Amino acid sequence: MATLLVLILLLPLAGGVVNACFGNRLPRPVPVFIATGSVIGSFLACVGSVTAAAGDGYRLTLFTWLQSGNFTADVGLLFDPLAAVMALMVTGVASLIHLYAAGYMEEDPDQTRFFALLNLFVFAMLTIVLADNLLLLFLGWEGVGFCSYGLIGFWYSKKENADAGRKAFIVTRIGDLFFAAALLWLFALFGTIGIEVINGRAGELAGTTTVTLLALLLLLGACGKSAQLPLMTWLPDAMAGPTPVSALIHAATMVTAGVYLLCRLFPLVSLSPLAMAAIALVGVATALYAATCALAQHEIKRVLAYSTMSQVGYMFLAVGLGSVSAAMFHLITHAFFKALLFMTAGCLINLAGHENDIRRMGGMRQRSQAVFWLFSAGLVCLAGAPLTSGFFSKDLILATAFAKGDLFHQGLYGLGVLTAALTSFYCFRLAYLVFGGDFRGEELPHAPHALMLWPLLPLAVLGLGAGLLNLPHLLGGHSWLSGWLAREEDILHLSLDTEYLLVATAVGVFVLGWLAAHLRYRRFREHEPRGLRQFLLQGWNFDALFARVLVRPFRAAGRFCSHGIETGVIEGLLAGCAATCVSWGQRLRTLADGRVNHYLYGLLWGMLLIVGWFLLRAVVS
Amino acid sequence: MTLAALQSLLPQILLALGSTAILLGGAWVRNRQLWLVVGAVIALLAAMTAAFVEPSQTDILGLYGATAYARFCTVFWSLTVAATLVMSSRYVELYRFGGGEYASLMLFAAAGMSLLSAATSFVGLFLGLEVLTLALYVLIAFRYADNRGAEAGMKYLIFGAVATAFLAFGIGLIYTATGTFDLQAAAAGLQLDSGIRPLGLAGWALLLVAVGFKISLVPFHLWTPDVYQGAPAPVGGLLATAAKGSVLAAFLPLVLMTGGNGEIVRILWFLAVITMLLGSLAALPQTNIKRMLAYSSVVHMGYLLIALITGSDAGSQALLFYLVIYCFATFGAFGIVTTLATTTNEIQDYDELRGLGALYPRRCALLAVFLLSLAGIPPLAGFFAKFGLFQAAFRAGYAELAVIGVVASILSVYYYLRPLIVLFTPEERVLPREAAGYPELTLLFFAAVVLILFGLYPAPLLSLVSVVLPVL
Amino acid sequence: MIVPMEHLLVLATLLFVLGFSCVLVRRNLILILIGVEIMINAVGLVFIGAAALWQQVDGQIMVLLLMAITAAEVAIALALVVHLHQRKQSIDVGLFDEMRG
Amino acid sequence: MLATDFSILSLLLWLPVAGALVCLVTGSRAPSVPRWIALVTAVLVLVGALLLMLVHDRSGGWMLLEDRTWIEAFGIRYTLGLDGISLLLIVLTAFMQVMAVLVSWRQDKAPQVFFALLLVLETAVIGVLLALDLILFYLFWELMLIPMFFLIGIWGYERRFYAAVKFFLFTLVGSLCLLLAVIGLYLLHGAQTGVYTFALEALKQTELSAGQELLFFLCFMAAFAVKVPLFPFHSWLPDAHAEGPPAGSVDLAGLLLKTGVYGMIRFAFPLFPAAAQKFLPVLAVLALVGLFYAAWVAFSQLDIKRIVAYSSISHLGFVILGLAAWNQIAVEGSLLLMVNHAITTGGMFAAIAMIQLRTGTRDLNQLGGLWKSQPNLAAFFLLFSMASLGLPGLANFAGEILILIGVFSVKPLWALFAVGGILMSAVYTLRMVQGTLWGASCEPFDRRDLDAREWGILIPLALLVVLLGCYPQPLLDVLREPVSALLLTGGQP
Repeated sequence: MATLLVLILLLPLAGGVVNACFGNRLPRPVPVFIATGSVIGSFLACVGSVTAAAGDGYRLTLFTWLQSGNFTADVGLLFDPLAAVMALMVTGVASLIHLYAAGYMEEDPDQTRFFALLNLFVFAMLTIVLADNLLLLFLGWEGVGFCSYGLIGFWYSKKENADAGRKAFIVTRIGDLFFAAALLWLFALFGTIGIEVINGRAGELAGTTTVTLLALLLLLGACGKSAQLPLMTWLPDAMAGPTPVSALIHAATMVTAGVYLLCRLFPLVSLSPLAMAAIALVGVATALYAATCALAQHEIKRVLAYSTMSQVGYMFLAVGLGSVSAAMFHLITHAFFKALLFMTAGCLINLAGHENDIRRMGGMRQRSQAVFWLFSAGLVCLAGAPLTSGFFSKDLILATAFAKGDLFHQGLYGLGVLTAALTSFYCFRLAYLVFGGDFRGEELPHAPHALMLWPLLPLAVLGLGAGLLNLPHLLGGHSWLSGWLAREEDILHLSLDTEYLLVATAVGVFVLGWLAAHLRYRRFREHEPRGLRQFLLQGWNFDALFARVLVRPFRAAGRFCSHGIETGVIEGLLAGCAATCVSWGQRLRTLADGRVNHYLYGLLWGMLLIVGWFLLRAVVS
Repeated sequence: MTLAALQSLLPQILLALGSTAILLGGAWVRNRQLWLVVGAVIALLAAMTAAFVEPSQTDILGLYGATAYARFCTVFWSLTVAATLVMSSRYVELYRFGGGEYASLMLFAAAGMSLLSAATSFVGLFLGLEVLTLALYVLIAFRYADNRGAEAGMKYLIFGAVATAFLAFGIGLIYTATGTFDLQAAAAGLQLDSGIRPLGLAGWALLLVAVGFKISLVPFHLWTPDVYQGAPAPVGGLLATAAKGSVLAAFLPLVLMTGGNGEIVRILWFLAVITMLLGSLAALPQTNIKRMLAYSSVVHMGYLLIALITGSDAGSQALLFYLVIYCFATFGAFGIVTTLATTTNEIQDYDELRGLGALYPRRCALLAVFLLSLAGIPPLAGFFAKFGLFQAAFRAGYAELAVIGVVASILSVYYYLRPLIVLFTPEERVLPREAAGYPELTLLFFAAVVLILFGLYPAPLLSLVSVVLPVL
Repeated sequence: MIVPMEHLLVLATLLFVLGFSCVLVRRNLILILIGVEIMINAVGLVFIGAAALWQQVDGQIMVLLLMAITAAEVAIALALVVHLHQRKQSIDVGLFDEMRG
Repeated sequence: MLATDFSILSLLLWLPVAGALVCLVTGSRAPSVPRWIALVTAVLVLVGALLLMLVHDRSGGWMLLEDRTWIEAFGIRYTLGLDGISLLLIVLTAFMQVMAVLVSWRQDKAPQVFFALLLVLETAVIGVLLALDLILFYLFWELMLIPMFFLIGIWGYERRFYAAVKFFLFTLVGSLCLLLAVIGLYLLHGAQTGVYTFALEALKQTELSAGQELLFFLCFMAAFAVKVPLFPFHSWLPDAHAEGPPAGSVDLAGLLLKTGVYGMIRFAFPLFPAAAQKFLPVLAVLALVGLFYAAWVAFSQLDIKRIVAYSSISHLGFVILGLAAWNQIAVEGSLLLMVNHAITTGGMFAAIAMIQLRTGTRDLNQLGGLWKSQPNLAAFFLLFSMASLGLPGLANFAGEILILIGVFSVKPLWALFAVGGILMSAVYTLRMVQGTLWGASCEPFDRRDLDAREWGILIPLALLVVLLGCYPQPLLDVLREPVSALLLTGGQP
């Protein structure tokens, strides 16, 4: 079992390292085989070892990474039900995306770099999932950040792409700082950074401010990676990366790492009601914010990016409501249908002749039936069409909020429903704009590789059917996921009336959104983005705000330090000292003007000085 | 004058007679190299006599002493003169010096220096100093085809004459106050709390002025850069090393004998401070290596005053050690300038030095050793010299002088490093290569090796110096 | 001693100062040298007086020595005067200021 | 404690000087010989150091000690001692020296002198790391200046005179303060006990008043802070880096800066524990200010060598912060970060030298898109950059996190500020990577990727960067006992 577990991690790492070091020397398809094979191998290892995770889970310590004083950080794995679910999802989705990428990147001259980074990403992501201590988790945490940086800026010759990568790295790193601070604090409190020990001893902190602060720090850390308010501006820009990257990193896995972190440390986080409320609030606010932004986007991938942000907001809401299984449920279903959506979007972009803008699409159904059906499958899941997985997972979260009963949670529920309506609206807007009417662009289609279609099928099936994982009692399910995660308390026990009411609301908002989109976008109308539309398109102008509030002062501080202090004060001081010395020297030089007479005056003054001094002393004494 | 006294004065007599003999011989045989060699051999002989022939009496007519200290000084100055003569072998050909006269005057100067350091009475001191000065008047103006040589000679002459008058007046006043020429007695007379004390002090004041001129303390230093610049490079080397050193060596027992007289120490303290600081500042903007070395010699005299002020054994030891190391380094630096001289002129300005590093890598490396030693950078001997000095200053409670010395040596780094960098700056113009003679190079190499060796293991020199300290 | 030492010293000092003033203000080399001679002769006066005061011959010997040395100095100085005159047709020391700084 | 007549330490210490002499003697006739001699010597020293690493025991005391009389008149002895800390730094020195020789392999302007100076520099650094007599230490301390001065001043770029003199003067001012304090301490100790000695162990026993102790400590720190360099005494470093030759930069970053920190922990703290403890907060504040300040300045630079130079200042701020925390974890972290920083920054400078060789510029505005023409070189550059910005799993992170943890347990607020420093390093490092590797392609006149020698330089450095990031435990094991011994002598906060 240990071997299998190690293989989960080791295979993608080895694949990445081999590709990074020797990829360019290997004949063309070999790096792709290595990359894809290693991830599929990892998935198989994951499947093979999943039984070990049942119950308490399985622990494995490989070696000591850092040990100093009373601080120890092992490279150790904790394979518990939560990790197992996540690992399965990550490796599974990653395998499919690798296959897709093999087709997508076929003609790219630099594909070894791509696959090396992608493999390393999978390794880093799995490290987050499996780490048994926070430092190792942090390694993965930063590792995914780096891979995301490298992959967003993969087509580096365009400066914007590289800049988007840098933005993603830096913004997520702001969140990482808070995580790091939490890590330091936790070690100072507990003398260990083992996740299990911390969770086990978290109760000691119950009711203190410390735990609230810790939870808030963790929340901020999670916000960075998961693109939640206020650290969300990087995600739309990150769409500059190749589509498989968007699918894997910025939809299915990395952005959900924040949710995973909060779930992983849930016993700690849940001790603070205040922090829980904050998490829920951040979640729902982001969900609403992103949904509104998605309404106005032009680029297909940006729509999806905002929808991702929005859906992750739901997951945060779930965590904030205290329902780990709801969060994980939505995380998994979302991973399936969002990966599907991104990859079909990639196919659509190819079909539209490498055109991103949905205003230049339309009538895409004529270009490929298969893509139409696959994209629609994803969209209905996202929009929360009844009986799709998205419906169940989203509904579970909203129901949980509703079930809490108090005014605050009712409010959250209300906002959640509003977001759901918006989601449905922009999903169908997308559908109408992409498939409705006639093709509005000029480019010729570029048929997607077969490898870009087949991996989508399982995802579509999973997306539509994953609702079965945690089917509520109402529909004859047994909430399997909650059981597996040992979170029976997450299972809702609502009266039938309430359940029906909630389901009806959900269906109602879905239909409402559809109808609205149908009315508005059945026929394409070009609009100049202005006013509110422009505001939403720019993501509520947060970029400009941050540029003004953070980036500009930062640059100004840099200029101040470098020009003001460094060259002005310090160099100036030094130059001043030097100049003073030299000017004194010059002054002394003028004394020695070559005239003997003047030299003799020097002698005279010296003599007067000495004689005068002696006479003075002689007289005084 | 007894035979024993003559025997005890043998080194000085050798030098003086040798000088005269060469002057005579030079009238018939116009071979420069020959007379240089003869002169160097005589100086060496004198040095060996001083070192190995035990004098039969230590007090000679109450004028001179043949103590270990005096013998050490004689040896060292004679060797310096011998080295200077060897150093000049190419230089005298280049500027067609009268070989006999040159060597003869050098030996004469050596005799003067050796008498000066050996003096036990004011008469002896005066005589030694004048012998030295008279020889230097001529040597400085030796390049008669050169305006600058004449100018330097004139400047030195006027200052020297005035200083002689000051010295003589000072001696006269002290004699009037104490009634003796004996250094020890005169110094003791100063302690008396008598009515003529002001007279004695005034005499000391004038004496200090004269000494200040000879070792070029600020504000009596103004002649130094001009004279060093105009004098022939080997003579400049002698001026900066032995000529100053011998005066200082004569001054050391004098100050010790006053037993740390408060007034003298205080005025010396003041002179040391302004010499170190103003000398360093004045050296900073120099763009002529000989002027820079002149100011450097000014600053180093300031350092040496620190040791003088301490008035302790440790101080004297530090002073002698420093003096020896300083002489090696300064001699070397002037030696390099000597070897770089061309038929038309000496290479002095930094502009002309540019790019010579590639042309003469060895000599420039040696120059680096000398200048870095002067700057007191380990592992060169200059470091231990400074170390001993500061240490002695600390021990005697003059920490402030040590601190000022440190400030001055920080400034000094700039002006020592500047020519070095200039030397190694790449230069497009094609320069004719002037070969240096092997004797000169060997000598310079030897000086550099000495600086490095004493920098790594100064113990032998330290113990030698502690043996020859002046006994009161 | 007929003349009091104090008087002698005052006279000598006056002479010395006069000589030094001559050195300071004159620019003609010959006159400067004359000034130096005056200074040195003032010193000779001090030595003579002191020798009389202390009833010793040492002071007088010193005067002889002083005179001999002065003679040598003057010889060299005059040679230099000739040399300088040859170079610049002048013995104004102010003209010799090629080296400075 | 093992006192031997057979002087392994002296052998190791003087071997480079012997090599330097051979370089000088042989070099004038055959210009290609000196580099081989330098390489062989450097490798021999490295092998020697590694052998010592193998045989060393992990106790806190001196593994090897050599003590001879030297200058009895002043009570100066030739005392060398090796413990875990100095051993580790010597191995680092020897390794970086091999890299420096390789980096400057194509040096064709007076190669014999160049390599001789490099080797003398190595002796000086090893001497600093071994000396236990204060004057001996000072001697080596100053000896470091001369070769470095000439390396910058002769083989540097346009403003080399300015840079070299600035370097020399800055460090000299500091070290003369040190010298004065050493003399003062020596005389005080002599006056108290009658034994005039410069031996470290003896001088530790000197009884000092609080004022004296603080004064001496500050003088010592002046020398070390300039060398580290601690804000605001850092102004010489960027110039020295920017104007110095590649090997000079590698040696500066890899060797010279370390000696400052070493001096603090070997001399300043143990000699004056009480003053040191009082001074720690000041040190921490300076370190923190420097950490941010240097990062901000780095952010505004255009010359990539200057960026790396300022990043060095920033990282060394981290190291000093760790020292200021003065506990086991933080100090171990500091020493580890020092080693890691040397390797990372050495790698950066080596890579920058190769970039400059190909493009003829170090200006961010002119560089760009290097990945296209030189993917391998670019990959190494990226790796070192990532290590430098503290990516976990690569070298610098291990040290940084230990420092943060150690500091947090003493002064949480300092640690929280320092965490912000991690972000700063990301900001300026990514800016540099952005301008160098990505974006529109500049046209290097030499489009060749790495050659065999360059692979030979970068691979070991890269391997170490990864290895020390993933498994730094061996180094920490070496440091454990010496550091705890150090903490005992250095006083308790």
